[in-house]
Parts: sequence; structure tokens; C-alpha cells
Amino acid sequence: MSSDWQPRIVGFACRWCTYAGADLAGTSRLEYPATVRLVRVPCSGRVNPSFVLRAFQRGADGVLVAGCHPGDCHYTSGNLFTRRRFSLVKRFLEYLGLEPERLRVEWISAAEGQRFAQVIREMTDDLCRLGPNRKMREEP
Amino acid sequence: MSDIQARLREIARRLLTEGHVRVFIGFGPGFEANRPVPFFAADPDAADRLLLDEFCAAGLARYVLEEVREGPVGLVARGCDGLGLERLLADHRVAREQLYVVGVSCRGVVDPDRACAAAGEEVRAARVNGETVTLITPTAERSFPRSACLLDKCLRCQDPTPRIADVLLGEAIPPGERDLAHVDAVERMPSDERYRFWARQFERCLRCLACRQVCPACNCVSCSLDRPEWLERGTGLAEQFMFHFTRAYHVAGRCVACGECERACPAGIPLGLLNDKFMKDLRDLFGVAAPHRPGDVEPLGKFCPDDPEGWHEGGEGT
Amino acid sequence: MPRIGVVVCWCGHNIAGTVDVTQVTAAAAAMPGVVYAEDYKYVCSEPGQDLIRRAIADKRLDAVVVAACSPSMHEATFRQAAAAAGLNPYRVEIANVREQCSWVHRDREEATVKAVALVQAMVAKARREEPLEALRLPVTRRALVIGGGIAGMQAAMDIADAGYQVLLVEREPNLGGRMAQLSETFPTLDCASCILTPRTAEVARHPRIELLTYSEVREVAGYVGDFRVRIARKPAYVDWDRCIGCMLCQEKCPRKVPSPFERDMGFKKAIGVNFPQAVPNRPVIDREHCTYFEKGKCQVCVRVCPVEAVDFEQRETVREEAVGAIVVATGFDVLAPAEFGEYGYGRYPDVIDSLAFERLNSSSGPTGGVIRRPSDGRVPREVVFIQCVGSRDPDRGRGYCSKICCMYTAKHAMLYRHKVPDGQAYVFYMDVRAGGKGYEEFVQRTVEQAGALYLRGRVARVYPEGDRMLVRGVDTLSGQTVEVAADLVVLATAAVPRGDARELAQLLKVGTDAHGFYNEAHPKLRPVETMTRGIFLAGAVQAPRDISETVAQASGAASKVLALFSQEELVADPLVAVVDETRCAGCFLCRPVCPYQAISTRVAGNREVATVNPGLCQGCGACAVACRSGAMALKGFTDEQILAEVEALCLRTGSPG
Amino acid sequence: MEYRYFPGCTLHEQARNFDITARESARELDIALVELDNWQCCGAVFPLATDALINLVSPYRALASAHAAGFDLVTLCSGCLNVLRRTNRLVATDREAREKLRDFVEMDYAGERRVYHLLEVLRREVTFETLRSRVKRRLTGLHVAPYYGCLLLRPPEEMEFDDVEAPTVMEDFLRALGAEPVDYPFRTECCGAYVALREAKTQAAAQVVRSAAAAGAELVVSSCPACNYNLERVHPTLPVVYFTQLLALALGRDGAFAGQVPDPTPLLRGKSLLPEVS
Repeated sequence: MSSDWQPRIVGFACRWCTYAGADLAGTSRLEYPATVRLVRVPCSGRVNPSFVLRAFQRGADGVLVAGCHPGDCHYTSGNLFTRRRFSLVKRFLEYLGLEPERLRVEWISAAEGQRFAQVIREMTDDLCRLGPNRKMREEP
Repeated sequence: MSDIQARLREIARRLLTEGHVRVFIGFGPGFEANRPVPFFAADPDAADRLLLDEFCAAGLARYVLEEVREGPVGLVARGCDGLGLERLLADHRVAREQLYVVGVSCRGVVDPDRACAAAGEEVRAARVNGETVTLITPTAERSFPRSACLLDKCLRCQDPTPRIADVLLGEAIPPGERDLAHVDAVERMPSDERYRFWARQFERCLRCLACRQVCPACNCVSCSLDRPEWLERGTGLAEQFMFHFTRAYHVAGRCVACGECERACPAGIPLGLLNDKFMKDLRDLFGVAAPHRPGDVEPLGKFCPDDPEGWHEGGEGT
Repeated sequence: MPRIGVVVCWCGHNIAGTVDVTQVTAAAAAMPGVVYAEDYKYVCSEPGQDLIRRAIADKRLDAVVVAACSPSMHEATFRQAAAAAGLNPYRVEIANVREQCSWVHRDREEATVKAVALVQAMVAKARREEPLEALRLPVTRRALVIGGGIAGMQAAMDIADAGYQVLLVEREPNLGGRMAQLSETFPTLDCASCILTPRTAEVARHPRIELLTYSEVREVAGYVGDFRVRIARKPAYVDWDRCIGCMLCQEKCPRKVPSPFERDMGFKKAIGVNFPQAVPNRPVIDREHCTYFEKGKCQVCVRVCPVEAVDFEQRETVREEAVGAIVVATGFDVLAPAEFGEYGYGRYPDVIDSLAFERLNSSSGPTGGVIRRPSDGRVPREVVFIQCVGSRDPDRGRGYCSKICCMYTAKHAMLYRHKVPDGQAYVFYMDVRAGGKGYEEFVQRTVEQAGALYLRGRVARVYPEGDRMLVRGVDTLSGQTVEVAADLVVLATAAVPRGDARELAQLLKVGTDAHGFYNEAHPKLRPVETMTRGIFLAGAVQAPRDISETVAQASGAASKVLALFSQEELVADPLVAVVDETRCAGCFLCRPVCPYQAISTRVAGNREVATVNPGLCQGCGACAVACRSGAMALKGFTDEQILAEVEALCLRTGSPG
Repeated sequence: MEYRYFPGCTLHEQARNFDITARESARELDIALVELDNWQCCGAVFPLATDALINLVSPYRALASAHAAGFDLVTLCSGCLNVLRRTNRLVATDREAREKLRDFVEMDYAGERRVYHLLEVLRREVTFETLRSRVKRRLTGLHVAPYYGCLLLRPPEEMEFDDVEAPTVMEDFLRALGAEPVDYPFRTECCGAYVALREAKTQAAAQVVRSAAAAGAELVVSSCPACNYNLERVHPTLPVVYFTQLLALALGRDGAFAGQVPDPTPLLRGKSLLPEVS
């Protein structure tokens, strides 16, 4: 691992809250590490858990799944299903040996640009400490 | 058992004679006396070849899916078969009126290999009592602990009697609470060790798909794991993880804990440990009392407004 | 392979200052499928848009990726530009390299690498895209209003006045709803029927309002612009077309029964109307209490009717109607206080609820407007009003505030004092909530001028002593237990949803809260809409509210209907879910996760499969994840597309040089 | 019908007449009340602090013993019922509490058994219909004020005994015996409970009796030794008896009224419900 190694984070962001929150971080010119790349989805309920595994397998060191706060879902209930699904999936991936820091599920509203930047900073720090993910890919 | 077997034959014969069912699924003789195989009686006379003993291992629920297309099906069902049928019914894959379920209570199935190893010689017959199993060999009749004789899937079974029988032969045994403590052992491993554990397990996977084929919850018409965008053909570790993660996730909240996947796996991968992890978390996080018994709506198809955020609960001791 | 064009925007210095747009353009040009890549200073400007239009035409592009600002800024702009050049607008994708790249990163190389990845992801997505057509739904310009109370009448009038047909369905034989039972209204004390009666008459004679009273909605199918509704008309056993409303039948009917309209304090006849000013002024036979229906003889009404309108053979009739929008204004009920044993309602006749007190006040009520207590007809000298009976009581399952009780109780105390000048009113309250124009002043007048004694605390028990009721409670301000001997006790019972509110909600596919009040689409921004497009709420069906709020909301709902009707056709986003029937197993795990109940059953060949109603689907994609076999796809966000994006974003291609 | 019977502390001492008449009546009605081996105090008060599990050890042990014997538990005292039933509910629903109690007491129990008040056994199992037919001496003309007190009914979501503000079980019971229940406002009011045992706060109890007398009652019945104690202490104008005493009387026994103050026997003799003194 070279000293200037930077982790790669794939983020799934619901278009109504988190994606808009990330845009707000931009309009507020809040600087955060260039480690994250967002996939825009209509709702966190659209995020298939297998998408997350695929990201890890294709080279992501961390994955963020983010949506509206419970109760604020544009589609009323999408994120409440997300909460159940990813409560199980995160624990399950950890059960398979993934480090807990590598997958984060967060509620970030359209007003929380600051928080979005903060989450990316925290994740980047955590992942820098952990180093590249090699699990669930090729090398055992 | 022989009395029940006689009654079973009689019922099957009647159902077939009167045309209530097109075929009756049960067990028939295999190549060896202690390895009976699934048997499909299609005419009244064939009913007399049905047998039911302590060696009948295979789950029968999944066979219904194919057979029912041609007409009504009768079958003998233990607790695990019953839950499998409930799964198919809950998933609208079969209709209740197409089934005639002859229920029997099951105290566990004897694993012939295990039993032979315990007895030291060929085991011809067995009796499963409460905590012990009596093995009958050509030379002796001795008792052994359950764990030395029964199939793994039966050791944790808490559903001896099917809930949906049209007729129940013998006495019903009340269900118990499913013990998921074996999951704890894996949870307690350090993260990296746990990863190596699973990587070693998955490396051995032949991708024969037996686990999928026997599973009453894997009852889709078309499986996403057959689609190239989801799973490539290779058996590299990435594909293995994708396969096993997806299989387990797709039965999360739907697995009936029949243990067939693990029994069918030629590589001996402990698939039940994956299914039971989801079950344990469903129980602990969302209070699903018996996640393996099908309910009105599957646990991932509903929510409570105040569900916990499982990712903050710390799924492990980190 | 589709031919893709990439246009990279500088956004002046905004993007180009941090991202090396030339490098991004060069990298894009090398991506598979990309046949055209260009950068431009301001792509959103007219020349920039022209660049896109020309590229589409010249390079025969199948899809365009614009690397620029957030899609929330200019996605619509670029889609319109593409459409103008003949490209399907849903084949334009935006790589957000400004808000999510150049504005938040400082290192030029890192930002450039990321920008390339974002473009790459969108190119990968665009490659797997299909042209989508916006759904165009025809509009039936005719509204259904369910409920003929003040809310329903207001909505119906507003819509009809704007020139559209309205079908107004009311379950009772007459218009008016709850308001018809009220005496005076707060805070002005103008009489309810003085406001209501002209309005009912107006509604009844409006040329564009078709009135269906004594009718109920039984089935609702279809979706916005094209609902199919089945409406049942209950048998009145009187031919209303023949009837001239002389009410001779009511006068002569020998059968007197307690009147629910009068809260059982007065009587009605087995044939007749609920109250004299009823509109339409047509009688119905109460089958349960009619002597003829009970014993097979009597027929007094038949004999006295001058036009032979009585028809014991009448049956329920059902009609199907097509409407484009629905306003739900079914109102509320008051909680049956029988579940409050401590107050003795039902056991002691002089413990009544507030609606009954309204009837005692009403000049057309059972006492002709004189306050008399039910047991012995005496004018009460002391009246205790108990507020929050069932409301704000989480232990009994209702934590919410019923909102209207503080005000109507103040009104009752005031009216009581007007009618019984030497009487004393006591009010047990938790808080006085008097938010509203002139409301607080009204309560103050009740206290100061009408001399009502407000006691802050709960009542523990009401029991008879002699011919009076003893009310034991606590005054929490003084900390003392208090006992008041009263002639009459009035319970301000909680406003609750109608008993069958949930059934109707299910027919309409509208969500309800834990109590059964209907859910609005957004509590602040979409207060009169529901999650089902084309269905709107007015009045207390949504939550307890008073008359002025109800009327305001009804007009709001009507304006939403009018906005809908003003469109040529309804355009719906095509980003909806669709089922691959060959792969669907028919397990219906998708159904419970759909918040719009857009998924239903369809028979395909010899089995049942799921099918999505595109008019109802809002494109959240929850079903696509619930589906294990991948038979459910969300257009514009398919599994293939998202996986391709993920793959592109994970690539570590090093420096894009 | 067999149950394990949990008398509770007072029933072998202060409230012996409660115990005796209950056993006699049960025998008449073919209810086997087998006293639980080795029982201890129920704990007297259900703790309000969620971590006060030590107070539940004793009721847990009673429940677990009944379970080990394979029978549901029956009690007569409202206080015991309150503690036992709420403990049972906690054990059934709170896994952590259950496991702690199990480890401490070293008896396996997970809330499988039910805890009944004898009135509930009469209502559910015997039924008041049957009881009516078994009555040998109808208590005709006896005006009785049923006194529920608080512990039998509250908290309603845990006790699930009857409508907390408008209960009917005692009235139905009395009607089955042929007596006439009297409606009065204070029948579900607290008697003063343990506060009254220590201090001279007898106002609550006095009001109950006054209210019953004003409504025309000749007798008050209760199901709780503490209630009886408090009511009797205020020198009431009416006799106060246990419901089982009337039950035993109606089933042809003597009701074990000896030594009670005020003495109910003159009233009962006056109604010809007890033989004249020989």
C-alpha cells in the first residue's frame, strides 16, 4: 500500500434527500475527500443488497447507503424497508467477515450538506486505517 | 412406525383409487435398506410400496412444485415438510386445494453413515426415543445419544409435527423455540478469522445448485442467479460470495429451517449457519418470534415505525 | 452498440477551475460507445444547447451524457434540447461534476479522476438505456365528491362553479353532515343552520352538481383521470321522483322511535326526514322500525300519500360512473363515551355528550332550544363540562388532541349562560387550546362575561347523589380534590374517524394513520393531496378540524381538482416499474412493499403474475428489490444500469492522461 | 379442574375464614385446590422499578413450582393475584428478566402457566350458569355491595380482569348466588391500602362503606384481606365479608362468620339465611 493510497467509496444516494444533501454540500463549497462517487437512485428502497456486495467485489473499499430520515421518505415507506433490509444485510456481511466500518447506512436529508461531508470524511479516515478491501474478491 | 405406515398406505391407496390425487409422494425402498428414496405412487397398487421409517431423509415439499402442475398431489409430511408446504402456499406457488397432506410427527431422521460409525457395523433399523436412539444391527441392539445418530438438520428441529395436515397419523408433538445459539460461535470469531472461515467454505462450492433445487423457499420460476448481470459463470471467490450471499439473502425471512440445503450440499458447506444468522437477527432486532414459520406477510415485506437501526446495534463484538 | 455523445461543461471557472475538462473530454472519447465528445464553456446557454442539438443530428446519437451541474439544475433543460433534436429525452444522462466534484474537491488531479469516473458511469448507464415514452393519460373532467357535509358541499360548489360536472355522494338521505346537528358556531355565535341552509339549497339546485344522497361508494377502480366508481343507492322505499315533499306520511306515521340525529333525546317517525330543513326534502322509511316491515301491516303512509310514492318493493340500485378526480370529505364521528365507565355515560341520563348538548341548544332540537336535562326536563342550574374525554389519553389509545373541543366547550358554556342567566358552568380542562382568529378572545369572554369556572384537572368519577350528579376531580392548580354537584354533565368526547373509514380508505387505496384518519401526501407541502394521485382530502376525514379550516381545505382540494382538469392530458413520468411476466413467479412479495397499491394480479397463461398499474406507480423501486427473480424492473433504474454504474465507479484506471 | 392453590400470607392467619370458605366451596364445586408445596410470600407489592428483579424471585418461584407440578395457579387475595399475574406476564415477555430469574432461582419457567383468581375460575371454568344451579341456599333479598378495590383491576392492560371503570364480575357472581348487587360509586376506589395499615388514614375506607350504605347495601363483599382489614377498621355500619363466605353460605355451609366485627350473622339470620341460634 503506497502512502498516498486513497480509498474508493461507492455511495447509493436517494435523489430526494441524500443526493440533494450532497448537492447542498457543493453549493456550500464544503470540501471533503474525493473518495466518494454517488449512484443516484430514486429511493434508498431501490438499493438491492447485492449492489453493495458487487461494489466491494469490483474494487470499492467502502460503501455508503443513504436516504431520507425515517418518516421523511418521499415514497412514505421506502426507507423503512431499507432500515429492515440493511439492518440484516450489514450484520450479515460482517458475519461473512467484512469490517463494520466498510458499510455505512445513513439518513442524510437535503438540508444536511454538512453532515454528508462529515460522513465522507469519517468514512475516508476509517478506510485509510483499514487499507484496501480484499475480502469477498479474489484473495482469501 | 409400522402401524402408521400401514395407515399411510391405506390412505394413499384410497386417495389414488378415488381419484382425489393424481400422485402420492412418499418414500420407497432405495438400493440399501437404510437409504430409502422419495417415491411417487401414481396408481393404487403402488401405494403398498410406500414406506416410512427412521431413515427417510429427503424433504418432500419441493417435489410438489413440479408434480402439482399435472393435478392434485398427496404427500406424507413431517414438521419440516409441512413448513416447506406452508412456504409454497404463502408464495402462491401451489394452491391448498391441490394438496392432500398426510401429517406425521417426526422425532428425527437417522443418518445411516453416522449411525454405522457409532454402531461399528451396518445398522438395519433404528428407534428414535426421547434423548437416545436405539440402533439395531445384525448382532446387537444398543442405544446412543441423538447427536451420534441423527442428521444435523434434525438435531436442531423444533417442529416435529406439520401445522397444515389434512389428517394427522399418530400424536402431535408441540413445537418448541428454535435454538440459534450455534450462530453465536461464528459471531464470536474475530472478523478476519470469520472471513477465512467462510472463504474456505465457499472455495469448496461446486456451484451444483443442489441447495437451490431442494429449497422450498427457492421456488422462483426464473432465478436471478442464472442471469449474467448478477452472476458470472466462474467459480472465483467473488462469484462464490455473490452466490452464497444472494442465496441466503433471498431466503432471509422466508427460510423454513428444513435443513435440506445443508443436507443436499455435496461439499458439506454449513449453509444453515447462513440462513440462521438472518433468522437470529430477525428475531433479535425485529421481534419476529419464529422467523422460520411462514406468517401473513414476510418480515422483510413489512416494518414497524420504530424498528431499530440494526447497524448501530453492533452485529459483532467489535 | 448505441452511439453516445458526451458534452463536458466548463461552467466557466466553476468546473474547469478544478477539473481538467480537456482531459475528461479526451477520456470520454475513448470510452466504449462514445462517438462524440466535446467540451464547452456554458452548455446550458443557448449556443451550448445548440451544440447538443447539432451533435445529435450530425453524429446520429442514440444517447447523450452531459457532464455538468446537478441534474436538479438542468436535467430538464438538456432533455428538452435533446427532444427538440428528435432524441428521446429519457436518453439524456447527467454526470454531476460540479456540486459533487469541482465544488467540493481541491486537488485538480483527484477531481479530474473522479469526473472521468462519473462520466464513465453515466456512459455505462446510457449504453443500457431504452427510449421511454412519457405516459399520457386522458382526463375525464368530472369529479366525485364523497360526503355532503360542509366540506363536500364547498368542494363541489367550487368545482362546479368553475364549469365542471360534479357527482356528490352522501350516505344520509340529506345534505348537511355534522354541521346540520350544530346549534351556533364559534367564535361568532352565528347559527349553524343560517349558514348551512342557503348552502344546501344552492348545492341542490346547481346545474352541474348531480346529487346522490342515501348512496354509498362501493368500488373504486382505475387511476387519476380515469377512475371507475360503483355507487349504490340504498332503498328509501319512497319514489323520490313522485314525492312532493308534503311530509303527510311523517305526520301520520304511528311509529315513534328515538332519533339518532337528536342523540336519542328526541323522537322521529319510522318514515320522514331527519330535520325540517332537510335537503332534499324527501322522506325515507326506517326499515328496522317500520311496523309494516316488522309485522306486514299498517301502511298508513301508503294511504295518506297523495301521489302514491311509497314503494315497499324498492331495491338497492348500483350505478357505475367515470370520474377524473375524487374528493373525500366523509367527516368524523364522536367517540361513544360508553367506554368511560368513570363518567357513567349510558348509566345516568344526565351525563350526555357535547353533540347532545348542541341538540339541546338548537331551536329545532328536542327541547326547542331550551336547555333541559334529559332525566326530568328540569333546567340545570349547574353544568359541568369535561374536556378531553378520550382525547390526549394515550392509555386509552388516543394520544391526539381533537382540536375543536376547547372551542365548542367555551361556546357551550357561553350559550348556557345566555339561556340560563343564573346558571353556573364549570369546565374541567387540561389546557385551553384556542389558536385561531378571535378564538382566544372568545374563551376570555366565556370566562369573564359568561362567568364559566375553569378548573384545570381531570375528573376521576361521576356518580349520582340524590337527583344531582357529583363530579369528583382534581384542580391541579390549587392541588385540591374538588367535588361539584351538577344537574347536568357534558362530555367533550374525542373526534374519531367514521366507523368504516378504513374500509373506504382501502377502496380508495389511500393510507390512514394509526387511528384511521386519512394520510395527506405531505404534511406541509401537499396537505390536501393523498399518495394516490387524483384523490384529495377535505375536512375532518384527515384530522379533527373546525368549520373554517374545513372550508379552506375543501377549497384547496377543489383547486387541486381544477388544476388537474385544466390539463389537456395528464403526463406521467415513464420511470415506473414493469413486470417481465415470463420470469415472474407470482409470489407477490412485491405487493406489501408498494406504498401505492399499484401492483395487482393478472392471469398470464395458466398462472397468476404481478402487474403494475403505471398510472398509480410513482417509481420508487422498492418492488424491484423485493423481487428475488429480477422479474420486476424499474425503468430508468434497472439492475443492469445500476450494476454498470457501480462497475464504472469502482474502476481504478489511474490517471486519466 | 385441578389447580395449585397459593393462599398467601394472610389466609393462614388473619383471613382464615377466607381460606376455609374458599376450600369448602371449591370442594362443593369439584374444583381441586391443592396447596402449593413450600410457598412463600408473593412479595406483596409488584415493584415499579424495572431492575428490581430481586422482589420477583419469590413469585417466580411460586409460578415455576406450579409449572413443575403441571398445573395453573389459583389465588384468592387481590394483592397476590396482582403480583403473581404481573410477574407471569413479565417473565413471558421480557427475555432478559426471564433469564436472570431463571439463573437465580435455578428453575426453568417462561410464563407457560396462567394465574387465576378464584372469581375467574368461577366465571370461566365453572360458569355462573352452573354455579346458579348448584346453589343450595339462595341469598334472596340480601343487598350486597361488591367492593373491587384497586389491585384486582389495575393496571388494566396487565390484569385483564374486567372493565377497569365498570366491572361486572362480582355483580354477576352475586346474582348467581341469588343476592342483589347494589350499584354505588366507590366500588373500584382504593381502600387506602398499606398506607392505612401504618397511619390513621381511614378516610378512603370510610367513604367506601358510607357510599355503599347510602346506596342501600346491607353487606359489603371483597376479595382482599387488606381491603377487609381497612374497611373493618373504620367501625363501619355494615358488615364486611369475603366473597367466598357468601359462596360457602349459598352452597349450604355456615360461612365461617364467627368473630367478625360488625357481626353479619344477625342480618343473615334476619333473612333466614342462617339457622336460629339453638
